[in-house]
Amino acid sequence: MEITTQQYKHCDLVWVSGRLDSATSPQLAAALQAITDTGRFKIVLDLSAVEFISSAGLRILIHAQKICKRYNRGQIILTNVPQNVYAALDLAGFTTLFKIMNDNLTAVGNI
Amino acid sequence: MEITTQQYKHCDLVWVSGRLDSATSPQLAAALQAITDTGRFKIVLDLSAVEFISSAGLRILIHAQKICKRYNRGQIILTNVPQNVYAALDLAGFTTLFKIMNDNLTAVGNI
Amino acid sequence: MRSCTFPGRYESLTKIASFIREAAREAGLDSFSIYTVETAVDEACTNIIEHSYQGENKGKIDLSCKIERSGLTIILRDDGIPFDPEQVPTPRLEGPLEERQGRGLGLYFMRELMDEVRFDFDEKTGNILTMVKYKEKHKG
Amino acid sequence: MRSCTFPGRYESLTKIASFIREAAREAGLDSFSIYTVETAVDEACTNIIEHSYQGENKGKIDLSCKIERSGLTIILRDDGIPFDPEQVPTPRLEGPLEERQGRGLGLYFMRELMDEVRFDFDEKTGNILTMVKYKEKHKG
Ligand SMILES: Nc1ncnc2c1ncn2[C@@H]1O[C@H](COP(=O)(O)OP(=O)(O)O)[C@@H](O)[C@H]1O
Ligand SMILES: Nc1ncnc2c1ncn2[C@@H]1O[C@H](COP(=O)(O)OP(=O)(O)O)[C@@H](O)[C@H]1O
Repeated sequence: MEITTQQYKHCDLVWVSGRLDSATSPQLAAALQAITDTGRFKIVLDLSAVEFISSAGLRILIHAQKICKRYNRGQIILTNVPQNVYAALDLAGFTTLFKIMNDNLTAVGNI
Repeated sequence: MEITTQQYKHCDLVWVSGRLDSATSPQLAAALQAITDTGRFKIVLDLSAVEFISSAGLRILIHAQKICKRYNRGQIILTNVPQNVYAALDLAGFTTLFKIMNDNLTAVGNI
Repeated sequence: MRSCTFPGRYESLTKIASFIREAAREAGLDSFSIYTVETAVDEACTNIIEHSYQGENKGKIDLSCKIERSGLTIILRDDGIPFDPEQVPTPRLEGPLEERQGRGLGLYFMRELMDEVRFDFDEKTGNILTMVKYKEKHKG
Repeated sequence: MRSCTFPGRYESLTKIASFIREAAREAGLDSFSIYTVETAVDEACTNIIEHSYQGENKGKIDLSCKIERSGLTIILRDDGIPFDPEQVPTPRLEGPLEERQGRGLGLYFMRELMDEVRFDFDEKTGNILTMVKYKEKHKG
């Protein structure tokens, strides 16, 4: 798993690759918390390179989304969601809880 | 010349192609004014497909920049500036009057 | 029948995933079914480590696969504590964000993604979880 | 020596650009020099239409090119009003945005981009603008 974070004026773009399972999800949780801990709650999460996501990975996403959306501070937008990852989001009933966009430019421009 | 405008929440992205000379620059002026007339003053101008720019084209840019920057309302950021276009901006002493960025994502994220 | 034993820690999940994908491929499952089997097995193993053993490095996970004409049967064995799957409530899949939980999805995923899911608990054999995935044409 | 006459309107600028790029290429100018010549000629023709003819469709622009060993000589002729280039101030190239002008760059561009720029005004011949671009090795 690799995670890179790019800070923009309006938001942060997080790119994560590899497997999001019980072993690796804590790293993503830490990366997202590093952002929200600085008072930044608009996050674009690029999932293009995620090969696999388990409920442990989904748990991180929903937890971070709650943190970001509290008091209308912000949100997490998901981009470039691979089909398998989308299927997992859908199974958990999470697709209505995140804006899902096709590309980072649209997400960064609209968050 | 072709112009396309994409409206984002924070800004507008304008893509222009072809020659920016005395014949065509009025079209760009109109496209930019259509945006500023609606009270939107943050514009990312993607110059990647501009083949040629004369002082008539530069005049449009500086005029629009004045409109956008007035009262600190916004700015025009230039992206993907071809070498020849950059040379013209440089000759006119305009490179210090615009932020010039390498890609639209960075510009949209930071405008 | 192919079997493999893995240490009960999260690090094993990647190797377990490779093992199970390989078996699912050989069983002739389509690529989306392979992904669903990978997910169900990941959820099952995570639960064994987290709930049955109550932590990492407490015990082993035995994984066996039976490739059959109709599909793939997966058997997971561990020596942790038993539990009553009937007592586990189904997660809430609708409603506003604040009322949604990141917890409680694992068992639901297993049941949704596999065609059969059966738990057997026995002092002698340990806990046994059997999951079956059928090929498309053997369904229903 | 190649010549061409264009109607004095902005629409002609694209054709003028093609004509001049072709000549500059044949003269052996490098690609950046070709672009600078294209720019200088565009500025000159725009000025002829805008200032000499004071509008579109008032007269013609004669464009001639001489390809020489040392570079390219361009001659532009029009029948509009003469002007005194010495009276044109150089534009301000520094300072804050509010003090900068979009106007007044054309003549400056021509002078910066070409190696020689000369205006001749005569009742009989009309206005003649001669611009020369040398190849790198013939400079200085
Ligand atoms: N292998 C297991 N051993 C013991 N208890 C389990 C096992 N699997 C599931 N459980 C119980 O069922 C509950 C629901 O499991 P699950 O749906 O995977 O969600 P989560 O693991 O997020 O709680 C667990 O909290 C646990 O109490
Ligand atoms: N061909 C021309 N005929 C008449 N006047 C000219 C011509 N070219 C330039 N001028 C005069 O010189 C001034 C400066 O020209 P220029 O530097 O091209 O800037 P601009 O055209 O933006 O004013 C013009 O405003 C005009 O008064």
